[in-house]
Amino acid sequence: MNSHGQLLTVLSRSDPDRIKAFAVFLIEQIGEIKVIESRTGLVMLPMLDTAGGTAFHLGEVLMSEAHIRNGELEGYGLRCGRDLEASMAMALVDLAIRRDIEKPACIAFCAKEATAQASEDDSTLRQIEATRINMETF
Amino acid sequence: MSMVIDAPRIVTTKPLLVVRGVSKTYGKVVALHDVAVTAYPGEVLGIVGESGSGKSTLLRMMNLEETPEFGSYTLDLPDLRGNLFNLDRFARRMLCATRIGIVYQNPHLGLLMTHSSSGNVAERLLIAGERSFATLRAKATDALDASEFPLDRLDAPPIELSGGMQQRVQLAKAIALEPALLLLDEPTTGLDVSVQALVLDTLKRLQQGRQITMVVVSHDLGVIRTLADRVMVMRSGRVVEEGLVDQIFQDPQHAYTQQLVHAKL
Amino acid sequence: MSLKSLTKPWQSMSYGFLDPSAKRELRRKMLKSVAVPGCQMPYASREVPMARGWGTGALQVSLTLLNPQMCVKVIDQGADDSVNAASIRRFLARVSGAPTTLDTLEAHLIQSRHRIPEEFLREDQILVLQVPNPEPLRSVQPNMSIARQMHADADYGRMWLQLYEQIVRSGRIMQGASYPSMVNGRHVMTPSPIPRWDVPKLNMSKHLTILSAGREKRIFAVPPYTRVEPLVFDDVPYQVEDHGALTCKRSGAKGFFMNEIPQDDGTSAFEVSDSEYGVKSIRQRDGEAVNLGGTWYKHGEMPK
Amino acid sequence: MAYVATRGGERAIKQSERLFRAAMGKIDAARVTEVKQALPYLVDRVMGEASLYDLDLAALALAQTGGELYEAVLLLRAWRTTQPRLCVAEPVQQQDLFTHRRISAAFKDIPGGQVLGPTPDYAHRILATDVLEGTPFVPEPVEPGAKPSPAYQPSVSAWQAKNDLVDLPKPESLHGNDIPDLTREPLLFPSKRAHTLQSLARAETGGVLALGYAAMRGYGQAHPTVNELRLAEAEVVVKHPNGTAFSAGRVKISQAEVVSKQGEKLGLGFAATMGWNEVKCISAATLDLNSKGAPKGTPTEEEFFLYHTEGVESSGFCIHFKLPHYVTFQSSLDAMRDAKAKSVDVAKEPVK
Amino acid sequence: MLNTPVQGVDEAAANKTFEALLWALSRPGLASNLSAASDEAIIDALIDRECRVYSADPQLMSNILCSGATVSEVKDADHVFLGALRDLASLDDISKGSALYPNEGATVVLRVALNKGRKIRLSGPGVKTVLDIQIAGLPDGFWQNRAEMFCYPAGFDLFLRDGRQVIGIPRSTIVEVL
Amino acid sequence: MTCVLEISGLTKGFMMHHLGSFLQAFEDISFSVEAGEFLLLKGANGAGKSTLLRALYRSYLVQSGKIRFHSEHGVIDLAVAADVDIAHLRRTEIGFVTQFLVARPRVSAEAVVAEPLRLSGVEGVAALKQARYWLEAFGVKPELWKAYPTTFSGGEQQKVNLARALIRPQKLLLLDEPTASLDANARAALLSRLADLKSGGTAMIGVFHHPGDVEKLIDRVINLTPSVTTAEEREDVAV
Repeated sequence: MNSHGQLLTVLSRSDPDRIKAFAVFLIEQIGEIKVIESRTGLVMLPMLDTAGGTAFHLGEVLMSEAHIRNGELEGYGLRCGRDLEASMAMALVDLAIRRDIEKPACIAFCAKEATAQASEDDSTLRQIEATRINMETF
Repeated sequence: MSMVIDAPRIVTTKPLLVVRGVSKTYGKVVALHDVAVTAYPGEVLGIVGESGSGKSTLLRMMNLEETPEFGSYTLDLPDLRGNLFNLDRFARRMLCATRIGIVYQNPHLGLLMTHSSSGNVAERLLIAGERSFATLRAKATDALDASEFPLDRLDAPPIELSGGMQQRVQLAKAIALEPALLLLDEPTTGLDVSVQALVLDTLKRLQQGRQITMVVVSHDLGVIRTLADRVMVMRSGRVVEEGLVDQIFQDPQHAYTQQLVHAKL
Repeated sequence: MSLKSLTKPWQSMSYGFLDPSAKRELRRKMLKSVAVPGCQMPYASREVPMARGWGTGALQVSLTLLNPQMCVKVIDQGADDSVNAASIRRFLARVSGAPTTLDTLEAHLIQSRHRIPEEFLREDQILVLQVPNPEPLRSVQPNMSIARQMHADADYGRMWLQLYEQIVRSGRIMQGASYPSMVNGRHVMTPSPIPRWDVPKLNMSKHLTILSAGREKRIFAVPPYTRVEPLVFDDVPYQVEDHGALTCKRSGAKGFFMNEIPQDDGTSAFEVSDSEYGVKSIRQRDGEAVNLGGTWYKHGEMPK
Repeated sequence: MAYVATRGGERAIKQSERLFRAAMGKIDAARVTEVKQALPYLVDRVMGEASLYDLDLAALALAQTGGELYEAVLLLRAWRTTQPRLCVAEPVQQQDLFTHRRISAAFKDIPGGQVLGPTPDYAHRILATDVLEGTPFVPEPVEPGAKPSPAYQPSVSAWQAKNDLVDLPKPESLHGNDIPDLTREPLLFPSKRAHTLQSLARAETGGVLALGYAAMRGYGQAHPTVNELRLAEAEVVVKHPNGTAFSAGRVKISQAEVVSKQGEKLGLGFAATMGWNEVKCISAATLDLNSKGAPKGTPTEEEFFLYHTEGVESSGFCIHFKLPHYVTFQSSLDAMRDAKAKSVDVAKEPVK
Repeated sequence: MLNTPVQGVDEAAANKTFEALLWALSRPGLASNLSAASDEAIIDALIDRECRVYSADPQLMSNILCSGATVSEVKDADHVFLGALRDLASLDDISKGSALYPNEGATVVLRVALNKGRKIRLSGPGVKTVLDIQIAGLPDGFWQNRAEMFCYPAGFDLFLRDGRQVIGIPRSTIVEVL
Repeated sequence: MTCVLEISGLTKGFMMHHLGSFLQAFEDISFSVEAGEFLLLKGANGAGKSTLLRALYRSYLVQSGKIRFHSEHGVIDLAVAADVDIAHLRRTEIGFVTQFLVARPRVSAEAVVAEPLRLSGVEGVAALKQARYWLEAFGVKPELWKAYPTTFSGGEQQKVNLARALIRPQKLLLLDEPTASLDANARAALLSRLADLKSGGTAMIGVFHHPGDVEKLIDRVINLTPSVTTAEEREDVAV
C-alpha cells in the first residue's frame, strides 16, 4: 500500500468530499503553489483484443486533471469526472507526501480510504458470488 | 534429339516482342520458370498448355498486369526503351491503353457490362486523351464495325448481348487504337461451337487485314491451329517445345506435346 | 488560499468551439489542401454540434478561421435566410463573437452550401463550401482505395466515359450539380453540388475556396488564380443552366441563376437564387443607395 | 424597407427549438440524477456510442434531448470536440477486468466458473402493473455469498490456446500513441483491425444488432458460440508526471468473444465497448468473426457493416435530406428538360 | 444555453499566424505578417502531439517539446524547421509524400532575407501570370534541386521567413531562376 | 543450270513417347534439284515419300542431314533455319500442294485463292483478278467464286485448293499427290500450270499415286525404297 502508484490509485478513487476536506488543511503548510494545469480533458482508453492481439480504442473517459508545483517538486491529480477541486485536492496530497508535510496524516488518510474501498469491493464481490452457477450437479 | 534451330538469317526485321528469363512464383508454386517469348511484327504466336501451365500468367505479364520476379520484356516501338516491367504505373497504363489490346475469356474482366458497347470502346480512346466526341463516336463505330459487330446495337450494353457479341466488343475495344500487339486469352472458350468459328474468323480477318502481332493463349488446339503461325507449348511454368504450327501438330517432339496432340484426336 | 482559488473555473467550451488541437489539425490540412489544389486531403473531422451532412466539414473550417474581427456570411442554396444558414450563422457568431452579415461585399468569410454568390469575390475573402460527397469518382468507382489510386495515376478515363455515356443516352451531359472539374490540370474534383452556373466562377478567381466534407473527412481547396476546367469534350461545349434570359419576378434582376417557383395556374415564376443580391436589387429599384457589386455573369453570359 | 421577407427562417428555427424543448420542461440537476439512477443501461449505451465516458454528461444529454438517442449521442460526441486529450491510458487486458458477470456458452463449466452477475435474462418478462395501481415495486435485496467472488478471472481462450484449439496471436506491444485512432484518421479499406474494433465499440447498437442478426440467421459464413461474455469494470491506468503508473478510476465495459469451427481450429471473433451492453458486443463479435473473406456488399463485409453502423453519420445523412435541395434540383431539372427537347428534335429529323 | 467564449491571447496569436500562413501559401511569393517574428509563432499555430517535428535549430526545441510533438529524424518529420539553410544535402531526406499520399509531403520552414539576392520567377496556382521576387540566404542550386526532387503532386511546401514576414512556396509553384 | 536444293545425309525418324518406341522413316538421303527440274519420288508404301516432302517443308524436323536451299537471300539450311525464316520462305519461295483444302468459314473462293498473293505483298484488286483467272483455269464456275468453299463438293474444293497453291510462281514446289481424284479437265489445267511453272524455272519434287499423270514433266526419279524394308508400315502422323 505504500508504493507511490498504490497511493495515487487510492487517492483517485477516494471520496471527493473527504479528500477535499483533508486537502484544505494542507494548503497553508505547502506555501506557494504554482498551478501548471487545472482542467478537464479526455483520457483515451485502449483495450487488447483477445482474438487478434490488437490494441484498439474503446473510447475516451472524461477526467479532471490538476498539476501543481512547489519549488522543484510536483503534485499531480487525475480523477474520473469533472470535479476539478477533487483532482486539485489529490494533487495537494501527492505534493504534501513528497514534500514530507504531514506525511503520517496523509498516509493515514490513504489507509483509511483504502480500507473503505476494499470493503466496498468485498461487498460487491459477495453479491456477485451469489450469482455463481454451481455446476456440480451429479 | 532433333537439331538445334538457327537464329533468323533471312528475316532481318527486329522482333516486336521479346520476353526473356521470366520467372514468377506464388509462395511455393512456380508459375513461370525462365520463360522466353519472341514475336515478330505481324506474327501470330499461339501458347498452348493445360490450365496451370502458366500461359495465362504469361499473357497477363505481357499486358503488364503482373510483374515477374526476374526477367525482361521489351516491345520494339518508337519512344519505348528498356525493360517494360520497370515502367511506372502511368507509363504502363498509357502503353496498355494505346499499344496493347487484350481480349479476355471472361468478358466481365474486359468490359463494363452496363455501359454502352460504343462507350466500352471509347474508353480506350479517352484514356489515350481523345477529347472530341465526334471522333470518339466515329472511331468506336469503326472498330466495332471491323469486329463485325452489328452497328444497330452500337449503344446496347454488353450485359444485353450474347457471348459472341461480347467478345466482339472486347475485340473492338482492343483494336480501337490500332495496337501493335493484341493479346487473346482463351478468346472463344465458353462460346457455342458455331459462334466460336465466327469469332475466330473475325480474328483471322482482322489479323490479316491489319497485320497485327498477336499472342493467343488457349487450351483449345483448334483455336491455335486456326490462328497461329507459331506455337509455344507450356507445362508447369516452363516452355517444353516451340515451332511452326504445322510442325508442332504434325511432328511433336516432346512427350507432353505428343500427348496433347494425340488427346485432341 | 483555498481549493477553489487554486482550481481554474471550468470552461466547458473552447473559443470557437473546437479545442486548440483540433484547430491545429485543420490548419495543417488546410495548408496541404492549398499546396495541392483539388487534391482531397484526409483529416480527422471532429464531431460538431450539428448532424453529419449539415455542413459539419465547412463548419470546422469556419470555426478554425474565425476571430472576433472576421465578418461572416452563411448561405444555403443561395439564401441567407434558409433555416440551416440561419442556424449555422447563429452558431458561428455565438461561439466566436464574430460579426455576421448578409451582404457578400461585407463578408470576409462566406460559408456556403451549394452556391457561389453572383457578385465577384475579392482577394481578401475566403469561400468555404459544404461538401456532402468529396469523391468525383464515387459514381464510377465506389471503392475508396481504388478511387484514390486513380487520382494518384490521374486515371480519369472512367470519368470521361461517364460523360460520353450521358451524351449517348440523353443527347447531352446530364450531370446537374457537382460537375466534375479538372483543377490545375492534374486533379479532378467535385466543386460540391453548386450548379453548373457557378463552376466557371472558380476558374482563375481572386479568392481562395476551401471545400470540406465532414462526414467523409476530406478537405480540398482551389487557391486564387488556379485553373478550374469542367470536363467537357472539345466539340460538346460546357452548358450552364438555361437561366441567362430569365427575370426575377420580385427584384427584376435578370441574367442570374434562378429558383423556379411553381404557380397555381400551372406555370412557373422565377426568383433570383442569390437572395441577398435579390434584396439589394429591390432596394436599388426602390431608390435606396445600395452597393451592388460587379457580377461574374453580365447579361446572363459569362465573359471569356 | 420594401423587402423584409428574409427573417422568417431565423424566427422559425428559434421557435421550433422552443417547441421541442417545451415538451420536456425544466431540466435541473435533480432530473439528471434521476435519469442517471433510473436508466443506467441507457446511459451506458449513450456513453458507448458517443465514445465518451461520463455518467453525468450522458444523463444530461438524455435529459436535454428527451431520450432521442441519436441526438443524445451527437450532443455528447460534439462536446468531446471541445475537450483536449490528456493522454492515452494503458491498454485494458481481459485478465485485469474487475468482473461482475462472466459466462461461456461453449463449456458447461470453465476455470474460474460462471457467474451470472446482474442480468434480466432469467426474469419473467411481466409488466409490474401494480406500480400503476399505487403499489411500488421494490426489488428484493441480494443475499451475499459467504466469500467474495474472485475479482479477476482467467481467460477461456487462453485455456483453448493451451489445448491447441485456437491460435492466439502474440499481443502487440504498442505504445498508446501509436494505436490507430479512428476519430483522428479516416477509415480506409481494408481497414486496420484497430479501426474495425474501435468503430464497432462506438457503433450504433440497433445497427450492429441488425447486421449481426443477419450474419447469425444465415447471411454469414459462421455460426457463433459465445466463448466468453463479460460485464466488468476496467481500471484506467495512467502515468504520473514522474512516470509512476496508477489507476485514475474505474469504468464499466462489456466484452464478448464468439467462436466457430474454422478448419481444424476454432476461429474467434471479438468486440468490446464502454458501458454495459451485451447485445451490441455479441452482435459485433459475430460480425468480426464473419468478416474474413465476406463477399462485397454483404452484411458481414467489413466495409458494409462499418459504414452502416456509424449512428451519428447515418442519422445525420438521413435527416440532411430534409434540407432544401432546390438548387441542385433546379440544375438537374434544367438538364432533363434540355435532354427532352433534344430528343424531340431528333425525332423530328428526317430518316437518313 | 451558452455564453460566447473569449478568445485568449495565445488563441488570437495562433489564429493570426495561421491566417498569414494560409494567405501566403495561397499567393506564392507575396509576403504576409506573422503574429511574431519567430518560428515559435508557427509552431504554436500548427504543431501538437500528433506531429513529428525535426528542427535544426536547438532554440526551438523547448517549444516543440511543449507542444507534445514527437521529435523525429528529418525523414519521418511532417514539419521541418531548418533555420538558415547551409547546404542542399539536408533537403534530400525531407518527406515528399507520393502521388498516392501527397498529404505526407512535409511543411518546411526556412529563414531567408526577402527583397534581395537571387531573382526568381514564380508561376502556377495562386500566381495570376508570373511573379518575380528576390530571395537571399538560400544555397546555390536550391531551386533547381527542388525541381529535380519533386514529382508533383509529391513534394514539400516551403515557408520562407524574414522577421515577421513570411512567403509561401507550395509544391505546385513553378520556380524559374532568372 | 542453277541448283535450287541440295539434300545430304538426311535422316528422319519418329520417337513415339507414349509407346516408348522409335520409328525410322528414312536414313541418309542425298540428292539435289536444279531450277526447272521435276523430280519424282518413288518408293513402296512407308518408304517415307510424304515424310520427306514434309521434312523439306519443315512440317517435320529431321534428326540429321542438311537441306541447303538456294534462296533469293542466299543458301540456307531448311533443316535448321529459324521458324520465321521458314515462314518467310513459305510465303515467297517454297510452295506445297496437297489434295486437301483447308477452307475457312465465310471466306469466299476467290479470297482463298488470292490469299497467298496478298500475303506475299500483291495489292488486293490485282490479287483478286489473278485469283479469278486461275479459278476459271481450273474449271470453277464463276457463280461459285464469291461463294464459301466450305459448302463445296470435294472435287470443287480441290480445284480451289490447286488454284490457291499454284497461283504464285515459286522457286521450289512440293507436290503431295495433287492429282488424286481430280476430273480430267482439272487435271489438264494442273498439268498445263505445272508445265508453265517448270519452264519458268520452278523446281518441283512430287509424290504421285499415278505417276503417269505427270509423265511428260518428269526429269528424274528418286527411289526411296530402302535396301532393307522396315517391318512395319507407317501412316504419317496425321492431325
